[in-house]
Amino acid sequence: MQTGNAFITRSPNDSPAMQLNFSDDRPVVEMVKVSKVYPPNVVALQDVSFAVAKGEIIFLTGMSGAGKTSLLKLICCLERPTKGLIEVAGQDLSRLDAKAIQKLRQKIGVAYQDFKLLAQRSVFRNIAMPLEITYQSAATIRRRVDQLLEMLDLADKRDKVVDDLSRGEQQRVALARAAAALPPLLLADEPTGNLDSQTSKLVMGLFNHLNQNGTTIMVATHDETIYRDNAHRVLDLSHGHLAPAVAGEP
Amino acid sequence: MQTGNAFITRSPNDSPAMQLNFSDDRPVVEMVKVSKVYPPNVVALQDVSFAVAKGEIIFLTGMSGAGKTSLLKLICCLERPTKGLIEVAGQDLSRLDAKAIQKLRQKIGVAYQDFKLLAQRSVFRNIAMPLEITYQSAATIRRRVDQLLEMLDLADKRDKVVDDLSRGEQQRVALARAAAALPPLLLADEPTGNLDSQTSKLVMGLFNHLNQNGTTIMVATHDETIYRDNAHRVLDLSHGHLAPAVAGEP
Amino acid sequence: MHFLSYLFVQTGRNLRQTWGTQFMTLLTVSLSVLIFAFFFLVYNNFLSVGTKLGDELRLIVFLKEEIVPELRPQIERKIQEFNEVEKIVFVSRQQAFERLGAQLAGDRDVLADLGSDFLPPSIEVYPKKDLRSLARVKQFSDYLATLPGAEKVQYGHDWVERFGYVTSLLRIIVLLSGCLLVLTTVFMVSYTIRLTVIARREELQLLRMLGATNTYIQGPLILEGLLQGLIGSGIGLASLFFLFIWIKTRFSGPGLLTLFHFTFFPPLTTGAMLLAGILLCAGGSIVSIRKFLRV
Amino acid sequence: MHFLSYLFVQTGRNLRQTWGTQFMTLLTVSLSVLIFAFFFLVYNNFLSVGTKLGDELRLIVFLKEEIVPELRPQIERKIQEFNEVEKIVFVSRQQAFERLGAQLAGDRDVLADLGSDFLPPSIEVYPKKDLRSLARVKQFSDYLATLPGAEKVQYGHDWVERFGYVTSLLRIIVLLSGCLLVLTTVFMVSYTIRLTVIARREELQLLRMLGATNTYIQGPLILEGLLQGLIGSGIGLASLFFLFIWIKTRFSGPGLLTLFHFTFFPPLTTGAMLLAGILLCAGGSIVSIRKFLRV
Ligand SMILES: Nc1ncnc2c1ncn2[C@@H]1O[C@H](COP(=O)(O)OP(=O)(O)OP(=O)(O)O)[C@@H](O)[C@H]1O
Ligand SMILES: Nc1ncnc2c1ncn2[C@@H]1O[C@H](COP(=O)(O)OP(=O)(O)OP(=O)(O)O)[C@@H](O)[C@H]1O
Ligand SMILES: [Mg+2]
Ligand SMILES: [Mg+2]
Repeated sequence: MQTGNAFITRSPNDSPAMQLNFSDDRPVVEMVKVSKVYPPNVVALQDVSFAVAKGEIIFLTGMSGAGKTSLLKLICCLERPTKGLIEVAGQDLSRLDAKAIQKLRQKIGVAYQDFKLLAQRSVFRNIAMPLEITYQSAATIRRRVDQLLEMLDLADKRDKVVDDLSRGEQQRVALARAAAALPPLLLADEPTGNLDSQTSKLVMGLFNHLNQNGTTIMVATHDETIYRDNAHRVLDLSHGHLAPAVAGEP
Repeated sequence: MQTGNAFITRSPNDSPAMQLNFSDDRPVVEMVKVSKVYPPNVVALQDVSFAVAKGEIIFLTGMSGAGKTSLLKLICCLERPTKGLIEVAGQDLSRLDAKAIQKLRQKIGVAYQDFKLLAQRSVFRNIAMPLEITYQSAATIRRRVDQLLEMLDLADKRDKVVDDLSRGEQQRVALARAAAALPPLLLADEPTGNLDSQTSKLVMGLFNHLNQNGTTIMVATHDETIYRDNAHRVLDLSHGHLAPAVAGEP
Repeated sequence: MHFLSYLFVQTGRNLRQTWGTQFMTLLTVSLSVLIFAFFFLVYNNFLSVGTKLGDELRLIVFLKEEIVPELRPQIERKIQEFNEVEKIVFVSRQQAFERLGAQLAGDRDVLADLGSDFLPPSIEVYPKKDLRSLARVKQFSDYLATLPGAEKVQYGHDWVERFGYVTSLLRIIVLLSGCLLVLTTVFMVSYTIRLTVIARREELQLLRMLGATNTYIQGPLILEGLLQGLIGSGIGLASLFFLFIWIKTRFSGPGLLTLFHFTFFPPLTTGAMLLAGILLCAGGSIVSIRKFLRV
Repeated sequence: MHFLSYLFVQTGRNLRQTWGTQFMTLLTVSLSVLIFAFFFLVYNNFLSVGTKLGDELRLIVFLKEEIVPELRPQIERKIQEFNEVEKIVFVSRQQAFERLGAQLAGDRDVLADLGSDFLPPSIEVYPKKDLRSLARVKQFSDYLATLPGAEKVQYGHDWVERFGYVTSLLRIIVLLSGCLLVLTTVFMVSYTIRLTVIARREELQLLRMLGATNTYIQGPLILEGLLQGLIGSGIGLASLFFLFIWIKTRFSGPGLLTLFHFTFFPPLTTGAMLLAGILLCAGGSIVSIRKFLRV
């Protein structure tokens, strides 16, 4: 584990938003003894510790209900941990204020398991959202979105309403949106659940492309085919526990 | 194909609802030269012909956007074909009135690809719906739902709100709802998209159990592992066309 | 599960699950019924007050000579020809003098030195209550002036005119407000119901997909609409009743009670309004649901 | 994309996408403003009509003897002591006689044989307009009866009493309707806005998940609220203005114009109502959005 030197003392007066620095060599994501209990008593994660280095692609597996989604939600502050320390880009998440959380989320692309697309908007509008909230120029947005649509074989669906797409097409739109702003960290939750093996390859191609541009990627999946044949690290969750044999060993 | 004798002349005065008979030996589902074009010009299915015999388990595969979901929607009258003949239990769907369609749908269990669960209701309430609409007794409903929850390893989520479940758990709830009324025909759209291999086995176990009770099952899936190792028929869709080599050959 | 038991179970469940919206809808309905009924009540009572005040109207025809009793029927007929009247009173010189004395009351003695016949005789005409419009009163007055022996016709020009103007102005105001309010009521109730149904669209569509019959789907929603209409209108009318009681006790001065005789709606009207509220809500539900029930 | 250009592009997009709801909201706002302003206007004009009618009020003190001019200031002072008055007119026997003659008009000759002094002299007291309440008028009357030489005090009991009752009844009605309507208005507008925001909840939550700043999320919605307030209030007030013109032309009889002097709101009030509408809508938006902006 590369976590040793992460406990750097910081003055509490530093503006946390300023410290979101994905470019140095600290772990991009680090969890220490994190537990998550949903009220009243659903234990989703228990004493999970791991670190993800910059530039890694890491897979998160586990049975249905093992806690994969919960873990990803903790990283982008959609849920708060019941116990434990979570750092993203060297920043303790429990100490972020609202503004800093907004900054953080702009740096993390998330493809949600249930997509969270706006069903009545066009594919283009959906993918453009992360770019629009950072006030990118219309030309940049168009170029970037079209590039992604091309990569995911969705070019002919560009102006279709999301509701009229097949489920697998929607899944790719969700992935495209997560990747649109070229985030330093990308979280993909079951990215190939509705995709055949051929289309899954397109998605893995997108991940590799992003990874080469410096994006750290965490993929929660049950699809062995996408992690079996490569050397990436796999974290195996089971009933909220991280299997020690796999975790932390690249 | 077992379609030969399906074109029986019927007097148009017969009440169609009365003829929904899944118990004789006509094909349960039969399509002849069916095309589906979404306006303005999205061709989802083209000249698809096949038949499903009673008691079959049949798999429908194909790339994302091939038309699997569209095909299943045609069977339960959620969409109308642009061209062609569709018969379910010997009944021409284009000649059904509103009442007959309601009857038909009560006989077909569908696990939708996007689940269509009521997010704010409990697991129990969701699964019980198909039983409630046919005014089953509370005791029957309880027994049946609890049995299904047991089979799908969801017993501890019985009274949880669906929104609080993991995606894979929701998928199993959707399957349980489709199976609840012991329908003669079950359509499952990507039933294991959010499930790990272990949980997928539970689902296949459910299918086999239903099948032994006489249910005909159509599964749209991209998950090779669930159809690779058994003898069931596979229909392969590609850009709306049924691959002729596979179709119709058990 | 039998249909009826299902109906009540499901309706109860709906009400519990969506009590926030239910409460808002109920408030909307109550408020609308209250406002509408309020204006209706005001309008009703106002009309009757108007009638009371209108009783004041009389036209006085001053005569050159007293009319001999034998001629009276003839003149009465002539008056009735133009317009039905309530009452015709012939006032002789003597009577006029006595009245002036009564008016001067304590100062009666100032009349002592006078002969009792210095005031002219007159005919007082009390028109029917349907003689409402000012123009018509003027016409009537002109007509009366042509009676044989008539010297001059007098009526409380100022009072009648003013009262007439105030009356018609108020009538316009009440009617206009009424229109606006009925508009608002209908709009609010239908809008609210539409939104309630839209919020349940997902469930309705799912039920359709599962093959539920129209009866199964509509039943609980219509029952809900009925309940909302009943309770909402009930609360609205009850509030109005208490408001009414309050106003009535506030105005229970003896002088007023004779002039304004406040009345609440008769039971039949109350029942009709309750029914209208119920039908509006249930009907609104049905219309809104229908859109989702097309297969 | 710069923030401002984003703001307008996004607002335009919103308006286009949800024009159905937008239209309903606009209608609600317009209708509410119309109703509220209508009642406010009626109330305002009603008050001034009330003032006009109140001018009629005078108390007549019949005297035993005519008052010599030298005593008048003293009596005037005494009257003013109790209550400020508008005007005091001393009527001599001769004047009273002439008035009666004027009243009898054509029948003047009946008075010819009479001496001009059979009517008592009197003092006519026109009280200030602030003397509104009936009880106070009675007190005043009792007070005047104690003046030296006063024999009897008379005033239009009936007229004043009736007018007083009608006035206060109307005031209660107008105020009550006003309250009900303000209640409805606030309720409707806030309800509508809440529903608009709920319909967009999904989008708002997604924006939050994507890390959009509060400014980014709120900006277009607030602008939308502002526009709705502006246009809605504008339409409401404009409709009222045309309604007003219509009523005014309907009532343009010469007799009325002197009595009722209809006026629309002064520009300042109109502006204030417009502003209030805008603030209500924009404020409602802000409050509703805030709930969704908690991280
Ligand atoms: N309502 C619709 N309106 C327009 N086009 C549609 C609609 N539904 C589906 N399509 C299009 O029809 C084609 C087939 O869609 P379908 O949902 O049947 O695919 P699928 O095989 O189920 O794909 P997936 O595996 O991704 O779910 C797709 O190109 C899709 O975009
Ligand atoms: N909001 C919530 N409230 C209560 N319990 C929850 C909530 N979200 C998740 N859970 C429970 O926490 C456990 C872990 O859920 P999580 O979504 O993390 O699983 P997962 O690994 O993503 O599963 P899947 O592969 O099915 O998506 C599950 O038992 C789930 O029921
Ligand atoms: Mg998950
Ligand atoms: Mg599909």
